[in-house]
This record gives sequence, C-alpha cells and structure tokens, in this order.
Amino acid sequence: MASTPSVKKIMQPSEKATSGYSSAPMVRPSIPEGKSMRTADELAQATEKISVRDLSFYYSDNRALTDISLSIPERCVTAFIGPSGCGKSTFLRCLNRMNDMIEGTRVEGKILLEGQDIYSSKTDIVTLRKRIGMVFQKSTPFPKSIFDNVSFGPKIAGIKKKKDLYEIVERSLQRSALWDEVKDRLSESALNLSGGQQQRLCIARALANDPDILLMDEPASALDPASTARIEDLIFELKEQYTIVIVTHNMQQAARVSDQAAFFYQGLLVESGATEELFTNPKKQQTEDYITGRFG
Amino acid sequence: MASTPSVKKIMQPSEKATSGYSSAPMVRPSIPEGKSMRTADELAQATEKISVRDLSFYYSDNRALTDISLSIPERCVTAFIGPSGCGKSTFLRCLNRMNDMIEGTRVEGKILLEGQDIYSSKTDIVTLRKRIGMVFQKSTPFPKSIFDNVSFGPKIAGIKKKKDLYEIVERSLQRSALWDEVKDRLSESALNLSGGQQQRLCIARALANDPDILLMDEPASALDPASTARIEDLIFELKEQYTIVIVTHNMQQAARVSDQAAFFYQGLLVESGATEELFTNPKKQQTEDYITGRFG
Amino acid sequence: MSTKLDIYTTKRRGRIANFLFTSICFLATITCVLMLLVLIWNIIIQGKGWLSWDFIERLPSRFPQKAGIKTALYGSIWLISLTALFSVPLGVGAAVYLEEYAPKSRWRKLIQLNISNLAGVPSIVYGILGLGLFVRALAFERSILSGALTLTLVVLPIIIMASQEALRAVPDSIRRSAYALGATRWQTVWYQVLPASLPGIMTGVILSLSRALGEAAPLLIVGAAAYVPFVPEKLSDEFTALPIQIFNWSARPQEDFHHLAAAGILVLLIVLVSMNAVAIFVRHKYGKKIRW
Amino acid sequence: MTEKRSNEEQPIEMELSEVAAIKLPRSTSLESAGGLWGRLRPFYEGFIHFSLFVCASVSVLVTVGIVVVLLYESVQFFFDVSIIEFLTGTKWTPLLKPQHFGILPLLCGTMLVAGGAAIVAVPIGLGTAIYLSEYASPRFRDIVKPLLEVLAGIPSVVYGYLAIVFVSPIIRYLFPSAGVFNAASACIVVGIMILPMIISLSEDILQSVPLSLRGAAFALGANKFEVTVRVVVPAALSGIIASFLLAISRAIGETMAVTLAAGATPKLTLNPLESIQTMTAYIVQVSLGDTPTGTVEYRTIFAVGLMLFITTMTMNIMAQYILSRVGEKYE
Amino acid sequence: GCNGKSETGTEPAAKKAGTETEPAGGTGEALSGSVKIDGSSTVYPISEAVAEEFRNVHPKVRPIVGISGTGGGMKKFIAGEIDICDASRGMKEKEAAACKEKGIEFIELSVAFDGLAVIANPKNTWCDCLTVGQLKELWRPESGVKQWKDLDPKWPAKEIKLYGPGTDSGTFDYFTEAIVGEEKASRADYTASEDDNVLVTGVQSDENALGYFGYAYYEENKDKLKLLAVDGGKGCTKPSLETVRDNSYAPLSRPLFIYVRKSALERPEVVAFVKFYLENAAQLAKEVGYVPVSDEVEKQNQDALKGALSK
Ligand SMILES: Nc1ncnc2c1ncn2[C@@H]1O[C@H](COP(=O)(O)OP(=O)(O)OP(=O)(O)O)[C@@H](O)[C@H]1O
Ligand SMILES: Nc1ncnc2c1ncn2[C@@H]1O[C@H](COP(=O)(O)OP(=O)(O)OP(=O)(O)O)[C@@H](O)[C@H]1O
Ligand SMILES: [Mg+2]
Ligand SMILES: [Mg+2]
Ligand SMILES: O=P([O-])([O-])[O-]
Repeated sequence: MASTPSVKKIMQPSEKATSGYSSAPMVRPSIPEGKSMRTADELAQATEKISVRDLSFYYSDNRALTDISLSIPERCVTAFIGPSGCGKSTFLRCLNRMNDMIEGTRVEGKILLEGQDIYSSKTDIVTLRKRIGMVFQKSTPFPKSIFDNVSFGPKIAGIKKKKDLYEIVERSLQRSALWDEVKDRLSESALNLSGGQQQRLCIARALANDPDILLMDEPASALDPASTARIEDLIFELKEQYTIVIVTHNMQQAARVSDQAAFFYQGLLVESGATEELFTNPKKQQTEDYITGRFG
Repeated sequence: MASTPSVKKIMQPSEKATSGYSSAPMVRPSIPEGKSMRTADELAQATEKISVRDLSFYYSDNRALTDISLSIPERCVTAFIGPSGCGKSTFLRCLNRMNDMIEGTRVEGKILLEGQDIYSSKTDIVTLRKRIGMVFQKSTPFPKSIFDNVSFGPKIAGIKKKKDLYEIVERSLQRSALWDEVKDRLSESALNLSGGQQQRLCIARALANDPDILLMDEPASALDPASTARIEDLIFELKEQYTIVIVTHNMQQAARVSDQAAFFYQGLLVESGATEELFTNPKKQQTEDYITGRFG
Repeated sequence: MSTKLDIYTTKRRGRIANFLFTSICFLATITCVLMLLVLIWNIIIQGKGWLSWDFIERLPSRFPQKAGIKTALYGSIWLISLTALFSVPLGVGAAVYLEEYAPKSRWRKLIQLNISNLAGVPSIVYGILGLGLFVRALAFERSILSGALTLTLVVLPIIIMASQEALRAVPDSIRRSAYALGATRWQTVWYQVLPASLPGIMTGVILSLSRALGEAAPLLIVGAAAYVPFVPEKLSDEFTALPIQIFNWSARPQEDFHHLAAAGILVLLIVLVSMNAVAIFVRHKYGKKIRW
Repeated sequence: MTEKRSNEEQPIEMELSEVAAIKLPRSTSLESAGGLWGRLRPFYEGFIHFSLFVCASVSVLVTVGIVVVLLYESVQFFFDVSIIEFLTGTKWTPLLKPQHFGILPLLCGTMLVAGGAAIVAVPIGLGTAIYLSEYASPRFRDIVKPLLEVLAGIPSVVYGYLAIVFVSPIIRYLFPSAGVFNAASACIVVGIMILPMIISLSEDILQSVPLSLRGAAFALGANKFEVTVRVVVPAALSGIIASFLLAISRAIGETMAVTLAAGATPKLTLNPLESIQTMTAYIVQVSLGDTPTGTVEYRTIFAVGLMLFITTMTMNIMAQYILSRVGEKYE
Repeated sequence: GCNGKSETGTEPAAKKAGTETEPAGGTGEALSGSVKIDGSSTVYPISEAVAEEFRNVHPKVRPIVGISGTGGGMKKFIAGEIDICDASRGMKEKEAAACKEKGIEFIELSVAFDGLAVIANPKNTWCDCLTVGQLKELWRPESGVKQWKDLDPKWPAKEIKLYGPGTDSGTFDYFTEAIVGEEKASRADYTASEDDNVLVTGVQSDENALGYFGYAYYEENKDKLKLLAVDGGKGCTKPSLETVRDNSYAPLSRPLFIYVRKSALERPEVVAFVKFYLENAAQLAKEVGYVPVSDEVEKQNQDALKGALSK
C-alpha cells in the first residue's frame, strides 16, 4: 500500500518552483540573482559583528549553555540549529540581553558587539536592543491594533507624524508579506489575526524598528510555504545591510538561507562554520547525525 | 558563488534516514511497516466519523469560512492545508466548538459526529470535548507543574490515585517524545520549558485525556526533525484507534502522514480527497499551484 | 541603513524621561512608606507604655489604668471571622459567576454597574439596611451575627470587584486549554482559573477584611454596645468591637484614654497584620510562580 | 485491517490493548457522559451554576433593597420639600432653624473631598503600584506591599486625628487663611486611606500582564518607561480603573475622618481651605444622632442617600464608558 | 480633679459603694442575666461607671451599656429593646406618647447635673464674661455678629470663630433651648463637631475662637482653654461643681436622667442594678466630671423606684 509514486509526484512540481519553500530542497530554487551564500573564505574575511566568548548561562542552578564561543560575521545570516530544548532560544536571548528579564538567571563569559561588551555595566540596554531586533519564537502581539503594533518601535524612537508612521507600517508589513491581508483592517486588534499572521506581524514589528542586527527565533514556523519563501527572500534582501541570526528546525531552510551555521546540543555548541561546509562535511559525528536526521 | 553542490550533498543523507523529517521528502522514508496511507477506495469505504455540511463561520460580520462540506473518515488522518489566514484553525475549532468561546461568532450549517449534531442544543459540550481532543497552534501550558499539566485531563475525568496518574503522565510524555527531557523535573513549572518542549507538552496533555478524535493545529511547528519524526510516528500509531485531523504547512508532512487532505483558500474548501490523489493529481489548478509552491 | 549607535551611550531624551518616571514612581513609594511610618510611629509613641498583656486581658473600665480591651478584641475576632466566612465565598462566587458564567449581555453589564455602585454606598446605609433586615426582620437582634452580616454587605463589593479583576487577568488561552481537555466550566474555574487568580483575590480579601476590621459606624447602627463586660461566646451574644472601643476612648476628655486609644489601635493593627499574614502568605506563595 | 475498521461500529475502547490500563470514563453519546458521575455531573454543574448565580444575585438584591428604601423614603421627603429647592438650593440646614434643604453644598463637599482625595491618591498610588510591580525587587515588593495594606485597616478615627494634629497645622502654616477644619486636610488623609486600594489592586493587575508583552516591547528598544506607559499600563487599564473606582467610592463613603478633618459645615464652596460637609458625613451625623425617625429631618438622609447613589452611578457609568473605549484585553 | 486619673484616689470610694449596696439586691451571688442600657453619650460615663462597679457585687449579671444618643436610646426604649435609657434631656411628649401607645411604663430618675462651659482661647485677653443676651445675639439664626466688636464695642475688630457641638447632640439641643430660646435654632456658620476633643483642639489653636461644650471637657483641658463666665442675670458666674449644683450657673446647667422600663423591674437583676445606680450615682458622677444631684432629688428618685417596685 506504499504510496511512493504519489510522493514522487509531489516532488516533481517543486523542481520547477520559482520560490524556495520547504518541499523543494533538491535545487536551490529561489536564490535570486546576486543573493548568494558566502563561502567559508568569505566568512573568514567578513568583519566580526558579534563575538561570543566562553558564554555560560544558568537558569537558577540549571546550566542551560556551557562555554560557548562563536563569532557572528557582519552582513551574513547565521543559523542556529539543534534539537528542541538544546538552548538555541536561550542563546539568542543572550545576544540582546532579553534573558535579563527572567529572574534568577546568570551569565558568565562575554559577548562583544563590535568590540563592546554588551554585559558591561556601561551598556545601555535600550540602545542595545534598538540595534538588535528580535522576533520571538512565540509571537506576542500587543493587545492593540495592527497599526499600533507595527508603529510601536518608530513611535518610541520619536517619529510622530502619522504619515511617516503609516509609511513605515506599510513598508514593514509589505516586506513581511502581510500587507495584502491586513491593509483593510489596520485598526483591528492584532489578537484577531491567525497564527501565521501574528508571526508575520511580529516580523514586521521588528523590521519597522530598522535594527542593525536581527535575531529571529523560528520566524517561519507557522507559515505556509509561500509566505515562508517570502520571508526567506526578505532575509536575503536584508542581509545586504543587516546581520541576521536565525533559529530554525528546518534543515533545508538553514541550508538555503544561512551563510554560517551553528549546531547546538544540550547547551553545548557542538560545531559551527560556513553552512556549505557544515552541511556537506561536518567535523563531528553528532552534527552529521543531526542534519541527516539519524538521531533523536 | 552558487552552492548547488552543497545542497545536493545535504540531500543525500536523507535518503538513508530512518525517520521521516522534513528535509527528506524524496522517498517516504519513515512509514513503518504496517502503517500505510489509505487509498482513495479505502477512504470511501471508511466509516464517516465527522460530517460537515455547509458550514459557514462568522467573526462578527466577517465571514471566515464559507459553505464547507467535508467528511472526515474514522481512523484516518485528515490534513488541512492552505495559506496562512485561510481559515484552517477556525475550521478546526469549529469541530470541537472551541469557537463558542469567542464573542460575537456565529456558525451556520451542521457538523455531525457519528450522526449527532454537535451544534444541537442537546449536545453536552464537555462530553464532546472529552471525545475530541485538541492541540492548539500556540502552545499554552497551564501555569503549573509539568505533571499537573499532563494529569489535568485524567484528574478531572475522575482518576484520583497518584500512581495511576503518574503512569498516564509518563506514558503520554513518552509518546510525545518529551519524557526523557523532563522526567527529572516533573514538578517544575511548565512555563520554564522551551518552545518545542511546550508544544510536546501540549500534545502529551491531549493524549493523556485519551480522546476519540484528535485535532492538532500544527503540532510540529516548533519541533526539530527528530522530534517531528517521533510525533509523526505517534500519529501513525494513533490512527489505528483514533481519528486524527491535523493542520500543517509542511507539504511533505501532509503527504507523509495524512490519508485525506483538504485544501483551504480564503475560507473556502477548494478541494479535498485522498492525499494520494490530491497531491498527485489535484482537480483544481489552485491546489496544484499551492502544493507545488507556485503560488503566494 | 540604520545609524550605528554606540551601545554605551543613551539617547538623552529617552533617558531623561525614563529617569524622571522612575524617580517619580520611587518617590511615590517612599512617600507612602513614610506616611505609614509616621502614622504608626505616632500611634506607637502615644500608645507605648499602655500596651501590655494585662491590657489585652482586662475588661473595660472607666479607669484608664484598669481598662482593658479584651471584650472588644474578642468581639472583633468574632466579627471578622464571621465576615470572612460569609463574604469570601459570596464575593468570590459572585465574581466567578459574572466573569465565567454570566452571558455577556446587557443584564450582566447592569449587575456590574450595580456592584460598582454598591462600592460607593456609604457603610452607614448598610447599617440602616442591616438594622431593618437582620436585627428587626430576621430577628437576629443586636448580635454578633447581625454585625457580621452587615459588615459582609459593606465589604462584598470590594471582594467582588477585586476578584473580578483578578479573574479577568487570567489569559483566555488557559480556559480554552482546559475546555479542550473536556473540563467542565466549574472544573476549569476550580482547577485553573481560580488558582491562577488567587493572588489578586487574596488582595481583595485583605483589603476588604481590613476595612471590616476598622469599620465602626454600621456596627453602631446595628447595635454594638460601648461597654460590654463579657466575652461573646455565641452568635447571638451582644458585642463590641475594637474600632468602637477606640472611638469611645478617643472621644473622652481624659488624656489617658487617648493613650489607651492608641494602644487599642496597636492591638487592632496586630490583629490586622496577623489576619493578613495568612492571605499574604497565600498570595506570596502563588503569586511568584505565575508569570506567563 | 481495512475490513475490520469499516465493519466496526463498536466504540474504540476494545482495541486499546496497549493504551493505558487505566481507562478514563467515556461515553459515545454526546448528550451526557456515561457512568454515575456522568449522569450526575450536569446536576452538579447546574447546582454550582445556580449557587454562583445566587451569590451574584445577593448584590443585586442588596442594591434593590437599598434603592427601594431610598426611593420610598425620598418620595415621602419630596412631599414635604420641593424637589426644585432640593436640587438648586444653596443652603443645607435641615437640623437648624430655619431649615434649608439645598443639596448643593453637600454635593459640592462630596466632590471636593472625593476629587481631592483622588488627586492625592491616584498619582501616588499608581506611581507606587508601578514602582512595586515594574521596578522593585521581589523582596522589596513582598515587604512593602503588605506593609502598605496596613493603611487600609487603620480605623478612620486615627486618620481624623492625624488630620487635626498633623496635616491641618501644616496647611494652616502654608495658608494662614485656612481654618482648623478644612477640606484640604480631609482630602489628604482620605487620600492616604484609599492608597492601599489603588496600590494593591493595581499592582496585582500590572503583575498579571504577561511577561512576554514586556519582552516584546523591550526587544523593540523601548525603555522601561515606555514599556510601562505604552504597553503594561494600557493592558492593565481595566483593572487599574476598577481600583480607582473602588478607592474613590471608599473616599465618597468615608465619614469619620472627613468629619473630624473637615468639620461638619455644609458650605457651597470649592475652596479646599474651608470647612465643609459631605453627603456621607451628613447621613452618619443624622443616623447616629438624635433625630427622631419619621420626621422630615430624618428623611433627608434618604434623599441625600439617593443623590449620592445617583452621583456614584454617574461616575461608574462614565468609567464603564471610558473602559469600553480604551480597554485592552491580552491573551 | 474628678477625672479618674489617680487610681488610689477613687478606688476606695468605689469599693465602699460596692460593699454598701450588697444587701440591696438580696443575695448577690445568685443573680444573673443581663441589663441593657443605652442612650445619651453624656450620661454614658456614669452608667458605665455604675455598670463596672456593679460587677464587683454581682459578677454574673451582665450590664451592657451602649451609646446612641438620647434620641437613639429613646427609639430603642420605645421598641422595648433596652431596660434603661440614658438621657441628657427630659423625655419629649412625642416620645412619652409613643411609650404609652406601646404599653411601656417607665420611671424617670435624675442622676446628675452637667454644666455647659463657654470657652475661649487663652490668648483672648479682652473677654471674661458674656451675658445670656450677648450669647443669644451671637448664636441665634441669621445672627449678624461677625466680629468681637459686634458684641461689645470695646472688643477688637477681629472675626469671631465659632465652635460648637454638632446639631445632633443633646448638648446642642440644650444650649439652643437655653440661650436662643428655641431648640435647634442656631446660626449655621460655626464649626461643628460631634467630638468635643476636636472642639477643644479647634478653640485651642484659634486666637479668636469661642465655643461651648460639656464642662467635663473643660476640666480635662483647663490649661489649654480659657473658661468664660456667663451672666444669667445674677452676675457673672463660672461653672464649677458648686455653681452648677446650686443652680447659680444658670441657664447652662442641665439635669441628666435615666429612664427605667417598669416591666424590666420584674427582673431582680434590674432592680439590683437600679438600686445600685441610685446609691452610687452621686459618687460616680463626681468621679467622671459631673455634678451630683441634691439630697432632695435623690429622695425623689428613691420614692419613684419604691413606688414602681411596690406595684
Ligand atoms: N478571533 C478572531 N476575530 C476576528 N477574526 C479572526 C479571529 N481569528 C481569526 N480571524 C481571521 O480569520 C481568518 C482565518 O483565521 P485562521 O486562524 O483560521 O487562519 P489559519 O488558516 O489558521 O491561518 P494560520 O496558518 O496563519 O494559522 C484570518 O483572516 C484571521 O485574521
Ligand atoms: N525560563 C526558564 N527557566 C528554566 N529553564 C528554562 C527556561 N527556559 C528554558 N529553560 C530550559 O533551558 C533549556 C533550553 O531552552 P531553550 O528555550 O533555549 O531551548 P530551544 O533550543 O530554544 O528549544 P526549542 O527548539 O524547543 O525552542 C531547556 O531544557 C528548557 O527547559
Ligand atoms: Mg526555542
Ligand atoms: Mg492557524
Ligand atoms: O448623646 P447626647 O447626650 O448628646 O444625647
């Protein structure tokens, strides 16, 4: 009763697909011209944007991250992969000090942003977070209108004029592929959106803030292939200017969008390197097992 | 600078993978022996579990679903697919009347569960929901311990003995592939879990209730490939006894796990039928476009 | 492209607003604490030297040196226990009904308005109502029972409104999850919603019982006496209460009685704090865990 | 297997060999659950529903009782006193000869004290609540919050004396024209008295705003002030307004402290340095005093009570309206 | 000072009172039950003192004393809810009629005298004595007196600040009746408080103040206040134990009463209590700052009680 033929069939159309979505991994269908993955050499040459040194992180007594050292290059996409619960989100939250909000947590080691220690007492967290935008794993729209959600960041950054705000909102929503669906209901509560719409709203919200570095925790987990493709396109577009860190469970996605990948396992950074290399020729058996789906 | 070779390489391991995860769609790698997709004929013969007739659904004045008629066969997996915001979650919530909780909503049409109208005034919603379990799109653990989360259903169903409860909790967590990670911290708050862990917790919670029909709204959206594979295995295991409805954005997943698929678009049920057929030979161009990723 | 900001420097505008706001909030807090301290310090200065174990053990007397607060203390403990017994289930029940059961209709809005209005009805009016209803119509006479029932009416709106807000703060997703597991409405409320809202409900209970403990006027109307030389033993006994005794003492011409009044206030505060300790403990215990 | 499935009408329990040995009670019909408990459950639920309904009805009955009493007696009052005089008169001396029955001075006094107390308590209370919820360490909060709740239990006599011996002299020092009894000192002490209501209730509500909302705002580079003012407070607004309502209601209902601090002189003035009387204080004065029942003098308290009821009702309706415009409900 | 401050001073007297009365109630130990007293706040201190002493003699009897004002006490008395009503004025006709209607018979016993003190701020150097006429001019409704010089041209042109008891106290009723001539007829623009301590504070802190309240409050706050003499036609007199008792401090001294329900006198504990009350009223009234009644009045009281008991 095996339905192998049907599955074969499914795969065929994807080969001719024009935008990259998860069912079409055989070729890299959607990398537009001029958007390309950085090679290992290029990565090595890239300016280091964030440098993580011997970072350990504790939830009360529980060590969630152990001695992580990683360099995140500028204008590249870095993907974090690893099994659920391995500490990807925790690490991401360390990068913009969102973990400060959780009581009883402790950080050891250093994270340098352009050479400045973000955990230094001199650091202004607000400025830090303005520069490092974040899309959370669980989308959390404010209980306000869609417009207010997206315009929140620009507003607190001092933009007052309705027209300017509207422009930013429109642009951000367009980039996150939500505009068409919500353009007629901008004043409706964001809580009335569907799961995937909320996710795209949160992406738009982060974009509206025009950050320097963008941390995205599974930004496409609730999205259909088409929307996913548009978000991936967006990432390609953004990486020309921004530094992007993305957490994803989708190996294809990681392979498609990232220049550098880091594999986490039980709080340890098992391996990191150029995506090309990590996926084709991992140094550690664990990595190999994970990306080939042999483990779990 | 194209990295085509690397992507090629990525695909190779997946062919030898033993559990199905999204990066390995070319073959159907993980359908275990004896678990197979139902053919269209078999589907036609299957007992009808839920019958939806001309269902329309309104959020206040906004029609979110239009004239949907669908038959959900017993002991089969039905997958709902469609772009974000098309009404999948809404439809799913109609099936166990969760939409009743949202103010200002209205249902037209009928949903029959084994011939009984679930929207009839005689229906006991509690019994209905005991029989129709649900895993929400956004995981929402109770602000209690992990143990209390999973044992809640059995407890209110009248199981009192700690030992029995513990057994159910263990078993459910094992099935949802969370047990190993949390067995030492059952009394810790469920809110401290990672995104994927919370999602599996919610699956375990639904399983502990031993429902008859299981509605799962993107149950693997936050899961790594290995955990996803285990959830898919679980679905295969469950469908021997239960009727399962799953919403997913992952075409491979839909193709792998479902016997029947239904494609929604803008509140309309565009097409439904045996997965085999719908994916290989869709009747509508829209469907074809969607599953091949051409649209969006 | 965004202008790069040095993360070690803040934009001044935001920093000043933030600093001002923080300072104002902090000042507000300090003001409150100071006011409380001044108040309590005043009372302690006045009452010190008069507060002793004997003072608590003795019956009332017209000689300040011999006067004690025993009957008032017992009366208040009786009253407050009974009031808690009546008002907490009633108030929380009403709140649960309104938030979890009542259909969101015009009727519900009306009840809501009712309760807000009741909160603004002066306690003396409840005294008048209690006199007519409990003392006369139901023939409970001028007893502890009448007093406690009257106080129940006084504090009910506070408990209801505080509990309602606490219930409202519980995210709907919690309810949905419970319903989806086949929980009945009551099971959902009992096992999920109430525990999650317990801290807020406890605040309501603390505030309302505090108020009940300090309330004198309605008790005078329903017949609390000023001089009761025996400790109440049953619901139908005559009674007096701490605030009445305190008021009585502070209205006397002799200076010494004013000191006694201060000592009486200290006793009242001790009762208040120990009574609230339980509620505070509960709130503390549950209040910590729940941060979604 | 296929055959088996299609022929089977039986409920699934039979096949669950490997499913838990512990079976949950289950029914196949939708109309009621099986088993004894299943059959009893609707009654049990119904009983609870009914009990809770009764609880809620108590407050309605109490309101009805109060309104009926107020109306009944007020109607008789308005046989003796013209409603025009009552509503427009500027002198209130029903207990003195010659009698005057103009409610305006009392209404004015009430507004003055309630408004003044709110002006004192709302900013301080909200500021404190915000500080405790958003800034203070949990340790600090756990100590200070219960401490401040003690303010709610101090008998109002104490506040009254505080006003006379402490607040009033200060006010008279600052404003020599002030009397010993003045509305300002009443406003201040009543403000202090209602602080814990605002602080405790608001703090609870602020606390229950999900952390994830704050996180989302922080991640957008908002500072604490912006997070608090633009996200947390709006999300908690319904609760905060409820706390204001309760507190102002208490201020309106307060008598002893007001009488001691502001005296008992009904005066049509908005000058907080003068002595005034509030509606509530008047009601207490008459009902605890000597006035014989059944006289016009005694009935004034019901007319005043009715007026008070209408006043608070107006305030509440306004609050409900405001809330319906600006309230946010988070998930 | 008869203020009860010094325990040693008053204790023996009370004890003596206790021993003296033992035979009156019969075998004291046997009595039990309760005696309910309510009413005037003015009389309350006496009743409370009596109740307290009474318990030394009959520890099983529970005397309960409430304060609801004379009028409030009367209401309860008419409703039959209490045995004894304290009153700082005589029963009004209306009240008596109501009693009759309800079938409640009672006896009236006069237990002490109270003087009203007219007081000013100690810094007031100009005024020592006021005539009744001046007081009336000052306190009558619509009074035009605004400044001290309106009362006497020799006095300064400073605004008079008036303080007095609230309209609901027996003291206010009595003062208006005695001075203005009509009960409750008073100017309204004075600072009123039901709490006499508050009035003390007010007058004390206001140089141009003038007020009146119960003599006992003056006694306790002598050093903070200036007592004014009142000229009721027989020259300026200041209130004191003597002048109140011999009625030379007229018209601002008033009698205090208790009313006893006759049917309550069927209960031996009430009889014992009332007898005890009469025997000790003189002593205890003094103690709490009032003026004891004359022997003559005491005799009338005894007769009234005997009369009621013999029936
Ligand atoms: N509570 C609500 N009130 C009003 N409109 C709503 C509400 N929930 C959903 N909608 C709207 O109804 C439509 C269908 O929503 P639904 O959640 O069913 O989408 P979905 O198919 O589940 O999408 P996704 O894949 O993004 O979860 C969307 O346009 C959404 O904005
Ligand atoms: N607030 C918290 N308190 C205590 N432990 C936590 C907390 N948040 C996460 N953890 C634990 O830390 C570990 C890492 O969690 P994290 O959220 O970083 O995982 P993740 O890699 O993002 O997983 P997922 O893919 O499931 O989201 C997990 O074991 C989790 O249970
Ligand atoms: Mg995560
Ligand atoms: Mg959805
Ligand atoms: O309590 P009074 O003596 O004023 O009636």
